Amino acid sequence: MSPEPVLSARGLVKTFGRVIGLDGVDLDLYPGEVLAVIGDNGAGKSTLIKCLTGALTPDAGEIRIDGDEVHFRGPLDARAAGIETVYQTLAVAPALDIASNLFLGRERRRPGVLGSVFRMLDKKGMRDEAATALSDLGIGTLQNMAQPVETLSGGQRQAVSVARAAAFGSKVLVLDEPTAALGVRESGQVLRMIEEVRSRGLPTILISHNMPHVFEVADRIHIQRLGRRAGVITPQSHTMAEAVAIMTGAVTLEDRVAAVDDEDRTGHER
Amino acid sequence: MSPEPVLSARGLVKTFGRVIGLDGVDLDLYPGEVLAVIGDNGAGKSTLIKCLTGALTPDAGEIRIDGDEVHFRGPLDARAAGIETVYQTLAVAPALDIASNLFLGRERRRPGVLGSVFRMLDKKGMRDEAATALSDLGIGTLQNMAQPVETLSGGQRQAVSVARAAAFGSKVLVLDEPTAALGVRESGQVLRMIEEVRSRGLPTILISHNMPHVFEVADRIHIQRLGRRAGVITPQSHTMAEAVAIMTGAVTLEDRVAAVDDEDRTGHER
Amino acid sequence: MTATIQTAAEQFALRRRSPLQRVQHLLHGYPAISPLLVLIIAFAVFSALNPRFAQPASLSLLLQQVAVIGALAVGQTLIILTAGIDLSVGAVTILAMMVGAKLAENNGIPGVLAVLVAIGLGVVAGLVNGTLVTRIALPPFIVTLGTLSVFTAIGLLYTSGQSVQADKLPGLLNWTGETFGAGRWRISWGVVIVLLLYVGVGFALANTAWGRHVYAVGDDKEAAHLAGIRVNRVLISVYVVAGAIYGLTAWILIGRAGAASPNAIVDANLESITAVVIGGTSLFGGRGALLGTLLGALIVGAFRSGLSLAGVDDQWRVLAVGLLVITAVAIDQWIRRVKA
Amino acid sequence: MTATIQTAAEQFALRRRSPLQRVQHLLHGYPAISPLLVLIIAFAVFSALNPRFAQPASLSLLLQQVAVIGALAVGQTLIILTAGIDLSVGAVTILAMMVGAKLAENNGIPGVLAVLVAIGLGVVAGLVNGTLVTRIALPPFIVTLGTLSVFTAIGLLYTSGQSVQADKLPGLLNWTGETFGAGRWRISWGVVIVLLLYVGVGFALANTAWGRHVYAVGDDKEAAHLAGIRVNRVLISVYVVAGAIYGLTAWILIGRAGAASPNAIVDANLESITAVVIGGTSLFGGRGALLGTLLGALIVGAFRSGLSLAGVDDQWRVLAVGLLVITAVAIDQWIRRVKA
Amino acid sequence: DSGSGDDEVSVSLITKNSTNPFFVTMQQGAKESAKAEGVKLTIAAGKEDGDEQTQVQAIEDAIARGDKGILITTNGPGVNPAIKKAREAGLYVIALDTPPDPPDTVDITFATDNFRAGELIGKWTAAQLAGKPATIAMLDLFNDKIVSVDYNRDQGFLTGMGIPTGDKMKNGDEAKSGKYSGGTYQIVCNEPTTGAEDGGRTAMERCLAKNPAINVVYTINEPAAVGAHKALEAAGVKNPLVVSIDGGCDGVQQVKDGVIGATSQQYPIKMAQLGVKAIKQLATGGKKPSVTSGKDFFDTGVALVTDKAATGVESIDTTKGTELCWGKS
Ligand SMILES: Nc1ncnc2c1ncn2[C@@H]1O[C@H](COP(=O)(O)OP(=O)(O)OP(=O)(O)O)[C@@H](O)[C@H]1O
Ligand SMILES: Nc1ncnc2c1ncn2[C@@H]1O[C@H](COP(=O)(O)OP(=O)(O)OP(=O)(O)O)[C@@H](O)[C@H]1O
Ligand SMILES: [Mg+2]
Ligand SMILES: [Mg+2]
Repeated sequence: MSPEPVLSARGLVKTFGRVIGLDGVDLDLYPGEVLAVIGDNGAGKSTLIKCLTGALTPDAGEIRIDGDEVHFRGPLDARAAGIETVYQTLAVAPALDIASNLFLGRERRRPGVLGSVFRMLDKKGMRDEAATALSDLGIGTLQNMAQPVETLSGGQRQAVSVARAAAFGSKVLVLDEPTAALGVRESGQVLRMIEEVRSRGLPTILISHNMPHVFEVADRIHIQRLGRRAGVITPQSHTMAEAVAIMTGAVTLEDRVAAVDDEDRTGHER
Repeated sequence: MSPEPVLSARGLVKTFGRVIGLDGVDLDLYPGEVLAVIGDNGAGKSTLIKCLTGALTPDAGEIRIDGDEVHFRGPLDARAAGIETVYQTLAVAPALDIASNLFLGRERRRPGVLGSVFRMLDKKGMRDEAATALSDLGIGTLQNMAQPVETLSGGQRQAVSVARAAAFGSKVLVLDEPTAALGVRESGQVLRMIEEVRSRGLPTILISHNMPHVFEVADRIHIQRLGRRAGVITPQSHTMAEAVAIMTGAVTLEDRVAAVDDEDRTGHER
Repeated sequence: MTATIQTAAEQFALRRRSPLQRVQHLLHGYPAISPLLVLIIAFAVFSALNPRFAQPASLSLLLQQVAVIGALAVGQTLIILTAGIDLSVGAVTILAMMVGAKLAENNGIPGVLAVLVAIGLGVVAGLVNGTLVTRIALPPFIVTLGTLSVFTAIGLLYTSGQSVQADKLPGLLNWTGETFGAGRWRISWGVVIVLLLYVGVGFALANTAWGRHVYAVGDDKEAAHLAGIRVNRVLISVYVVAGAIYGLTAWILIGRAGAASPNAIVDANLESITAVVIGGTSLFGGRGALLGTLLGALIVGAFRSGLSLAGVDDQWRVLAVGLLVITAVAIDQWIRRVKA
Repeated sequence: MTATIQTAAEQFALRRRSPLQRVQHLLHGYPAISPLLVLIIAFAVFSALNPRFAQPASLSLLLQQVAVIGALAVGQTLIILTAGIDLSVGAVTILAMMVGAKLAENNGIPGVLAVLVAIGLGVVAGLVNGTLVTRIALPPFIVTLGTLSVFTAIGLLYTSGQSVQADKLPGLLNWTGETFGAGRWRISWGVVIVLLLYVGVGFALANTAWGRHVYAVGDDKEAAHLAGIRVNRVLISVYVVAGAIYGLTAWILIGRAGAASPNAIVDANLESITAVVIGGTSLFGGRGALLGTLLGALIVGAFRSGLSLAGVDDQWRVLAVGLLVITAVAIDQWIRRVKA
Repeated sequence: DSGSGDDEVSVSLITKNSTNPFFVTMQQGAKESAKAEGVKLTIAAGKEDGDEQTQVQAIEDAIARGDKGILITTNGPGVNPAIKKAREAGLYVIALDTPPDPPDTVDITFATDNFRAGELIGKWTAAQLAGKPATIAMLDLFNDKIVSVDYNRDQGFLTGMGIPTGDKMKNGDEAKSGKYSGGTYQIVCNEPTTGAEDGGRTAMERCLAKNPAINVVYTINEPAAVGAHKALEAAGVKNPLVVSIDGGCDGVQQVKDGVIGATSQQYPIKMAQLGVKAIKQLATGGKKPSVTSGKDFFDTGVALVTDKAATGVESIDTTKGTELCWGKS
């Protein structure tokens, strides 16, 4: 019942000048699970996953992958360790087209001498694959694959970012509000994608403000509040209303001791 | 039953090179109503409201306010006509602080000579009011009001933008996915705000992908599909599932003739 | 977060601070201090090398030497804050100066009128630049590169390269070069005007709606437009104000040089931009402050004249100034990059 | 949207097109055409003014005149694409050229070695610039402003301002200035090298992962970082490649000038940046193409030569070039701004 | 009393720029003679030709430093007020190379007359042409700046050719064709070179494009002449008369090699040495130097260097020219 966590963090602290982003946060991600992170705006969710994925360096605390401590010097290190992330800011290059963005940093080369000697990109191949990846997410309104990303609608842009992570995730998938700008159908598609990833045994961290979505796919829910972890619950142990109450500080987890039925698994609530 | 629309558009067309954004769209907004605009990603919702609020100039079609044709040369013209907009891209100046952004273009001056002769800004006054406006929206996590907007979390940033529109709307309020990045509590607050605005008699256009939100506050729902209006429904006439089906093209409005019970009001479905 | 609980973040904030980090942290709180610190270090070093450097007489001179570039850098700061760049600073200043001076020499117009003509020409030049930038939506680099040539050529054609000596000019035009004593200091009226310029424009940038709009436009033009700012009007106003400042600087330059000479300032472009950038204003617009520009101008001036007083030869001085500029900005960056 | 229905947008697309709009629309499809069009117009006008202009002999010379700035502009384009700017182009080129030439003159090193030394020095200079930009996170403007002074001073101190005449140099160093005939054209080897440079770097920018990364870094550095691009490595590679190109250009310059002289290419910074910007590359990074730079360099060269051949007087020419630069870019903007 | 802190006499040398070999040579000459005389020398320079502001600052720095005297090649009349201030502060100011306008701005000038230097090559050219029609290319210094060397040399050359000039301070306003002392002339072009090889080449190419029959090339200095020669060679133009000014050691060699027909030699090292000596003398109680009789400055001389002596124009050959080049003695 208690396998080794794939990714675990202890006592993460991150401050920005006088603003406190994270205030000693622990997190564990077990194999094959979907861990949702919820919390008010500014609760530190994005800061937390940025620290986990190398985009920020925490001021204090440690991060372990498969039990070994790691020190990411940048997102590339995390990616090399198999962590694929969709950031809330999307991290797309606005002037580049969709295919270039999807394959950014992992471009595919032509076969033969053209690729090995001249290092020529396989543009057509990448464009075709990008089209497939996007239509897999249900984005059917894209009329022109050579459009620069800056001319896309908000949701289309987000879809590009999600498709990138979905296509390349190898160990852990981290999604920071991946459906915020997506339509009903497209959101549904992303949730399907997450479930599909779980069925392949890959664990996912999902940040979302959409409680129905969270309760639909999450195995466990990490509640972030004012830079700290307010507790970890499951969709079975708590209702949406209770989750929101904890999130907003209306109740604390200790108030409802009985509910924390997976306490033994996560180990150390405060 | 059929008052003069506050804002109406006929046959709006907008193309971007070879990409078609709007393909002959009509829209009517009646006094005191909340009109939701829904549609898939890339359906042209943002393009539609950008045309209505002067951010884009339509290639063809006409826009009327209180029955008079208008030609906005920029967002300022629309604003002068009383239309206050929250754009999907938020339109905040990242390096400026929260108060400056809230009052951007409508700065408040000090009383007395300092204001009239030296045109000095009432910084403290603006900062205090900004703090009030944000806490009205339920954003309580802002620790430092002098933070530049670029250091805010995604949701906090959106809240600044919504607070700005809420504070200044005088005739029409246009909100493009105002709750996309907001937390549960903050979203609820925005919905309350919309209802409060309606109770003051001001009409609102609300774009959202969140069907429960839409069905909670909308009086009528404009469904946008592939750059055209697929139809107008009401929360009473159709269910969420039906709305989504129309949106995604699974059914067309004509398939369910009986449902369009406010046909006479909007006048001209196709 | 709360005062009572000792949070992990508070614990973190308390430990792990070397003395150096403490200094860095302190300075971070007051961004303007960091170029000031660089300036102070420079002063200390140079007066150690040659004690004359720190004497009021030398410092008075330093102020006068820096005044002209300092004034031009005010206009340049405004334009750079809007994410523009002005390569025509020098050309506009020279044109305004030469036309004003020639009119005074040949047509005998009074000094006040000559100054007004200079400022007026600056305004016209600014209007030309601003109109091209806004109406035709050309990049400021191209616009001012073009007008640099155009204004230079007009100036040369108008004056045939001839300068006008002070004695042929009305007294008022030379007044900016006159000095008054304050203790052992000798301050020129030109320096006073420049300082007033900094106070005035600095106030407008920091405390008026116009100032906010300048920052907003430079920060994100599209967002400013959507937020309902008249972007083009703001841009034109900036170019016009900058032009007026260049016209005013022409007057200061006459007093300083004791003549109106078409060769009076070379490199005004690069030097004014340098002052702005060393002062911490971003070339991408929207970030920076006028005080930084003043300090930036002083830093470069102090380096130049400090090395000269130390008897360093020209070529070595060029080398040293290059190194110092990099070092100065590196220190500044280090302070800005403080963590926690 | 669908082929069968005639939508409102399709109706719109069909009507309302004046012939002028049709041209604009056509050109919009091929962005590189627009500077090309400007160039063609310039050619038409100038050969109408003086038929000699369009003759192969004159055009061959034009290519040779543009070669050096054209080559430097390749490096400058790379750097500007990453949202940087290089003020040290000229200084690096001169330093590389003088050291290579002096070593050949005084120590008798063979020509190949001298060329390699020049390229090597360019690489070192690029490494210095790149390291300062990435490791200390200084703005490229400041870094290259500093190294401009440093490299210039080193060059002057090393050479004492003396030039090296062609006859004291190994033949290979002069080879770039030698020409071969192709019909009535006379092409120098230097021009060939420059064209190859455009082909090679243009290919790398458009067709390799490195090229994509250069664009991505210039477009949005933070996003590129988050997307897992080694931003610093890309930046350093760009400065190093640019440096190598400057070193290579030193060789071309020797052949062209017939001497290695520390006074050469005085305006290299402004002229190379001008070629890049006229070629349509954004100074804010991430947008542009190398082909545009080539056309930009040719446009400026054609203006200068064309006006000279048309017999326009010296100072009027300065004025005309200014106006033409603005006009050229205005036409380009007009084409880009096409609606529908 | 300035500089009382030490007994060492200190002097500033302020040149127009420090990239032109002419001024670099002058700086070296001054350094050597300062060492010999035991004078402390500080070298400064404008950033480029015409840069007055930097020179003004250098003068002010010299005053502040407590120098005894200043040697300056002024970039223009804009530095006159600063010179006046320096003299009021008790510094002895010597102008080198270029007499300031008006000449009494400084204590004394050690210079060659650029106009006269131009005149010499003009006369030589006219004599060489021996009545043939002259098709002339004028390769000047700048077109976006007006500086005195530029027009003095240019107008001097034309005067030497016997071509009537318009405004003596303006290049290119003379009649484009007419009669010179020997026959008819045509001026094809005035092109800027920035005084360097690459600029000289481009300028010459442009002139040749206008008229390939050019047979007289005036160049502002020898590097420009080298570039012009390259262009002429590439265009296959045979035996044009290329004339220049400076007489640097490279330049004399180029005369010997036939690249340049004749050049007017000037003596920057001599100027610098004389200047340093004069100030040292003055500071140690010696007497002031005086001007060459009949001139308002001390003429350090100018000599025409050519291996094709022309009757009626005094000249020295390249062997002698190499001995004297730039006034090394
Ligand atoms: N670079 C920064 N500089 C200063 N403060 C920052 C910075 N980044 C984040 N913060 C602050 O840290 C806190 C947490 O931000 P974070 O982005 O992690 O919130 P979040 O939980 O992701 O919120 P949201 O749901 O709105 O995205 C906020 O108060 C924010 O203002
Ligand atoms: N500036 C532009 N250039 C080119 N195409 C554009 C531009 N702006 C929008 N489009 C295209 O127009 C279509 C409609 O975009 P719009 O932003 O209106 O969609 P939306 O309905 O708001 O979608 P979302 O729900 O994702 O925000 C999209 O296909 C988009 O790619
Ligand atoms: Mg977030
Ligand atoms: Mg949208």
